[in-house]
Amino acid sequence: MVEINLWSGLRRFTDGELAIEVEATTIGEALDALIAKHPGLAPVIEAGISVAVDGEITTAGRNIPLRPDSEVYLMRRLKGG
Amino acid sequence: MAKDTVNTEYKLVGTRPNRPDGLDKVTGRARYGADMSMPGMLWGAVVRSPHAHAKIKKIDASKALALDGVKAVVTRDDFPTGLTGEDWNLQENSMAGEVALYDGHAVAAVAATSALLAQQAAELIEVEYEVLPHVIDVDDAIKPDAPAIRPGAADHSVSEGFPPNVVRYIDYGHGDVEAGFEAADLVMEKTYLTEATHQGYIEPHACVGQLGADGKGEMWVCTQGHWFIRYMSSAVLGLDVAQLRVTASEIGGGFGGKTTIFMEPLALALSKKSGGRPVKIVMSRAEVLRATGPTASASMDVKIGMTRDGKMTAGKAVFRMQGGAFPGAPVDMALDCAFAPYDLPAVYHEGFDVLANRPKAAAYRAPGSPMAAFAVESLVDEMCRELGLDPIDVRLKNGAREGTKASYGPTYNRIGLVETLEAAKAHPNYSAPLGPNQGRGVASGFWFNYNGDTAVSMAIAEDGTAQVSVGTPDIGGSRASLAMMVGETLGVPYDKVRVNVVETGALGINEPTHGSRATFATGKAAVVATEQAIAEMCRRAAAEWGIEPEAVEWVDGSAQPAGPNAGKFPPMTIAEIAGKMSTTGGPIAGHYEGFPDGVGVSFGTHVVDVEVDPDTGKTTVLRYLVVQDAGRAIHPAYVEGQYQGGAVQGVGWALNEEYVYGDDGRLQNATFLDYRVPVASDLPMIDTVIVEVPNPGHPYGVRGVGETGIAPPLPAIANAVAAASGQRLRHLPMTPPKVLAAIQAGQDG
Amino acid sequence: MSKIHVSTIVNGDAVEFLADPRETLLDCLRDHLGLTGSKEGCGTGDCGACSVTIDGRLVSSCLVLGVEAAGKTIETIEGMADGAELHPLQRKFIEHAALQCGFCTPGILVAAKALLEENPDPSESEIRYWLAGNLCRCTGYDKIVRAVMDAAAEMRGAA
Amino acid sequence: MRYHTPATFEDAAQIAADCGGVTRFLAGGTDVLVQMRAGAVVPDDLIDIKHIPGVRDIVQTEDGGWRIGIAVSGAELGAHEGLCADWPGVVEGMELVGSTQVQGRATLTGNLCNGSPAADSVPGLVAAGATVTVTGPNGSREVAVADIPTGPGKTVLQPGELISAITLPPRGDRGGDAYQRFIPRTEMDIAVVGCAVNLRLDGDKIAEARVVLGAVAPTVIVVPAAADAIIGTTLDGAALEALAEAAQAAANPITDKRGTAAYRTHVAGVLAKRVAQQAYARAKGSGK
Repeated sequence: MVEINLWSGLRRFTDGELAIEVEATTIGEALDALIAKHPGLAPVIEAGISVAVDGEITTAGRNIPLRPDSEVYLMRRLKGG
Repeated sequence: MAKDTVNTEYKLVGTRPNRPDGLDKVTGRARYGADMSMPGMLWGAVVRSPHAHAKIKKIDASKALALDGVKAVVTRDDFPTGLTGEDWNLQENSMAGEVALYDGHAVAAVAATSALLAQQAAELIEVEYEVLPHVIDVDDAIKPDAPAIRPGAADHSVSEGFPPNVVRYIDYGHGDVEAGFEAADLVMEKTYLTEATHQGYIEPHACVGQLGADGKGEMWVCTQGHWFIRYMSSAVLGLDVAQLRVTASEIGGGFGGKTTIFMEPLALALSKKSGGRPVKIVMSRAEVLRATGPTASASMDVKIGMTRDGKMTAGKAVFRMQGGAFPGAPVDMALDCAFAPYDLPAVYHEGFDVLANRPKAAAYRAPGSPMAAFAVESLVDEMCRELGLDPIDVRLKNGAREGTKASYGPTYNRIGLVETLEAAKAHPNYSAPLGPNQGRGVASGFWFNYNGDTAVSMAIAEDGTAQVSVGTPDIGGSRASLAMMVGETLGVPYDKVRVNVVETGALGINEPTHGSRATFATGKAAVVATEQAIAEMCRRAAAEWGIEPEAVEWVDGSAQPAGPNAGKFPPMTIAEIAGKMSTTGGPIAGHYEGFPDGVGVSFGTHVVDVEVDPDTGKTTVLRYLVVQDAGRAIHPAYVEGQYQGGAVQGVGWALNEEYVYGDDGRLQNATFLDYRVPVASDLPMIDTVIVEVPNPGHPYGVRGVGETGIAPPLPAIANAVAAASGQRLRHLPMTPPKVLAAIQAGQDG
Repeated sequence: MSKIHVSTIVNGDAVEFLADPRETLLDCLRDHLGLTGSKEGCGTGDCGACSVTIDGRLVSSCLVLGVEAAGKTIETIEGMADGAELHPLQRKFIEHAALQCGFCTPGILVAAKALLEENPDPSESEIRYWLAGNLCRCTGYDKIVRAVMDAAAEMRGAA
Repeated sequence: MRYHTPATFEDAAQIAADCGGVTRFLAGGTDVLVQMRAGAVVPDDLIDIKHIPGVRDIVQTEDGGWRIGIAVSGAELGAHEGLCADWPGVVEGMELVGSTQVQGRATLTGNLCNGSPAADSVPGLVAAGATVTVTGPNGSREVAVADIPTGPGKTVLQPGELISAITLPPRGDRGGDAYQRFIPRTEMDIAVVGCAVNLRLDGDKIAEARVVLGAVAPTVIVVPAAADAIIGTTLDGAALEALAEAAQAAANPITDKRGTAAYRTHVAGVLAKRVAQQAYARAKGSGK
């Protein structure tokens, strides 16, 4: 199990939960598991998000591995100038 | 060649060689967007809405088409329908549909045999409008009774009952903010405003597009990212993406504004309608300012709690931004950056993305971060003054470090904010004496940096020289830094590596040169590709020597037997291996396709001295210091250049640059005469200190350096103006009339 | 609108072209003579990217008509190097990293050359004011000013 | 568009008079080409007056004044030592117009005929008492520069008329002039406010003065009350305050993208003081 931290605005899609434990070994699995648990998150995730794993932010990378003790945060999608 | 860094493990990294494209660029030979002509080429011109918001009732092109030499006119009717999401936004912005959404919005385009004729024909296209109510200012646009610009444009984050122009809502944070404010000795809350600015690249958008009836096309265009141009143009026109081949010209500045499409699909549509003749479109400066890439304008509430000794206890930011008539103001990234330099026990963010009748905002250097820095770093400075504390000491006391929980959620890895603060404090500029009406301001800033889709290939030529094919256009010297990293890895001199920015047909998809990613991501990819080629060369040498490839190591540009075989064979140079490659297995190359991980965030701290003329309110920048963490500077001169350029764009944003609209919603200053970017005589030398806290996620420690530098100038200058004049300006730009009014109000008060 | 035949000297070469009287010298250099080193950044004389000299006088070629070039002597960025030998300003711009995107560079080099011909030892302030009509958005001008000062010193033999 | 290169002012006037449509005279072209480019003015006939003999000349008149050809560029004006010594305020006004590149082309006459109330060279000319020769189909007449502009973009010149020379009066002893403008940047902007002062001393006291403001009214304005405030004084603090007040009282500006009315009014006073001090210092320093 790995804990996924959401931004607080997503509370309304998760019955108030902001840290959700899912069974996952990659970012992709974690996102799929999140949607399975809370289908309301689907449009948010599909619209494009970034994920911070152990402090490092990535925009795609569904195959990026997660460890049980990884720190994982969902973030609004980043882009640059 | 002198090396800047104390680190001596490298031969090339940290030196300042001449850039490989320098000769072309000082002789006028380098070819930019408008420099290309093709056989049979036509010229295009665009008809633009003079209204901020108007229904397009009728377009009559008959008079234009009657002119001898006019070959085609296109309107939205020539585009496919049924697009959704951002593809639809891009199409709608490229060419208005039923409604023109801003002054300058394209409504038709024409192709003719000369530029003058195309312009004349454009003037003959008659458009009948029904003018609709418009809204320009973000605080007006968010009102419940504002004219609804695009009903239905809001996304899932917007609940019932929000004002009609709010299209995105964001809220997040951590800790108990109210308890934090309770624990503070001083709580201040202020509202800060910034106006829209333009990236202001000197090269106007330009392209030559060709599209045949068979759906195959090609394009020459000045862009930060030609794969983006290819995808977006194809999406807007309903083309198969791979059938369009896009070549990036040399690019005359972008700063984020050339990461998207504007008139490119119009050139392709005109070409197709003209029987496949290439069509060149070059924007005028007025078109650039009216219809491309401004940034958002912002209205921001910030609240901070601080103890008497300068410990910050909580922060709250509520930002409203308009990014034109389309979703996409960078309010989310602004919020993420707002408190990023601070270690706060409690922080809360709330943001509103609001529509207004202005052009679609494009990215501009650290999108959102400058506005956020202006708000938060100004308020921190106000509180330091109130409490009589040194602004650098307060930032050191609260500064984010490795292990700090970032205001935007995750925990920081190795970061260099504190190092920039310490370097700023130790710099002579921080203790230089100040005269009357002079003041000093300090501020820090943050940018994430970014990686993105990256494809690179590198290949060894017959003589052992190396070529590197990359997809990130060279906007500020990246060919040099890439050649240095490849040369360093390969163990060959810098001038034995040629870096080519190749067309879309030559590589997998690449994101643009944006997000401060070129030296980081393309660089890392090029190093990986080079290591593959090195491994192959070691295999070739091993085969010749009859030993295991693992028993070969690569040293200074040669394969050498290692371990038990050490010294058994003389080193085999890259030239020897390359010279024989056709008989030892064929071409030697390496490649990388992926999303390079290991991005390291970057912080900077600026110190600026200004003098304010108390009689006219005019601000003069006397001294300017940029301190920023580069991770490691591959080519320090171009790192300094990024720092200096970012700082000066920030100076413009702070003092004079703004979009000025009339009551009619028309942009009033669509010239470089009245859109006032800094000129050479406005500025002193820009002092720089490159702090190097290497990024463990990059083979040479690189952090992106392009963007962070534009965030601190806005608050640093506002803080300096406050120190010099005694008046706090919370609305940018700090034009002389605004500063004088503040001084006069202060005297009256 | 009939075109006008224009004979002129550009970078030492006698050239001829047909100009619509509405076309600027910049249009004619770029589109009729293929000299695309001079750039258009604004078309209103505010950016300096189109700087050339006419009979030795620095001008914005976007503010000169092509037909006015008749009988004049015009120098552009393409004529600045002496064959393969770069002008010291060109060399110093590369060495000082005084260009990033390079789009404003031709105009700045032409303008700086005109300055050094008039004033071989300009102060920093004189350089900044002389070049105030040459916008650069990438560099913040710092390295440009240093490159001009260094080139001037070398040309004076003081380097 | 037709392009003409007449050899005399009379021919130029005749061509203009004979043309039915929109006509523009081309000297430096730094306004005309911008207007053409923006589509604001597309002339049917463009009359290039630089081929007329003498238009690039600066010559001293018999009485010690100066006659300036209509095609003399700002750069040429600034390089003329005699003119710079006599009328530094006139020259510095012209030299503030645009960039170094624009200086290579722009002319006093063009700046005047463009009719902008913010024209940098015009206040200095008006303060100096300059006149222009106006040539038309029916001959030439002499007109004060002050009487040429009639409103933004408008002049008294009739169709077929053009300016054929500018004449500055003799400087005379103990005189000094100056021009300054206020702009947000250091260069390249249009004046938010401009001010020229021309004065003559008797001992340390100001005997004669002319104060002219730009960009605070539909045309450049002469402010006699401002001159009166300093005449008879040594430009002491009280005189400067009275000067500023008179300048502010005379200012009747608009609010636009370049400044507010209140701001322009305030700065008119600030500039008047600064410029008067500069002109006064020049008059005192003049050896004559």
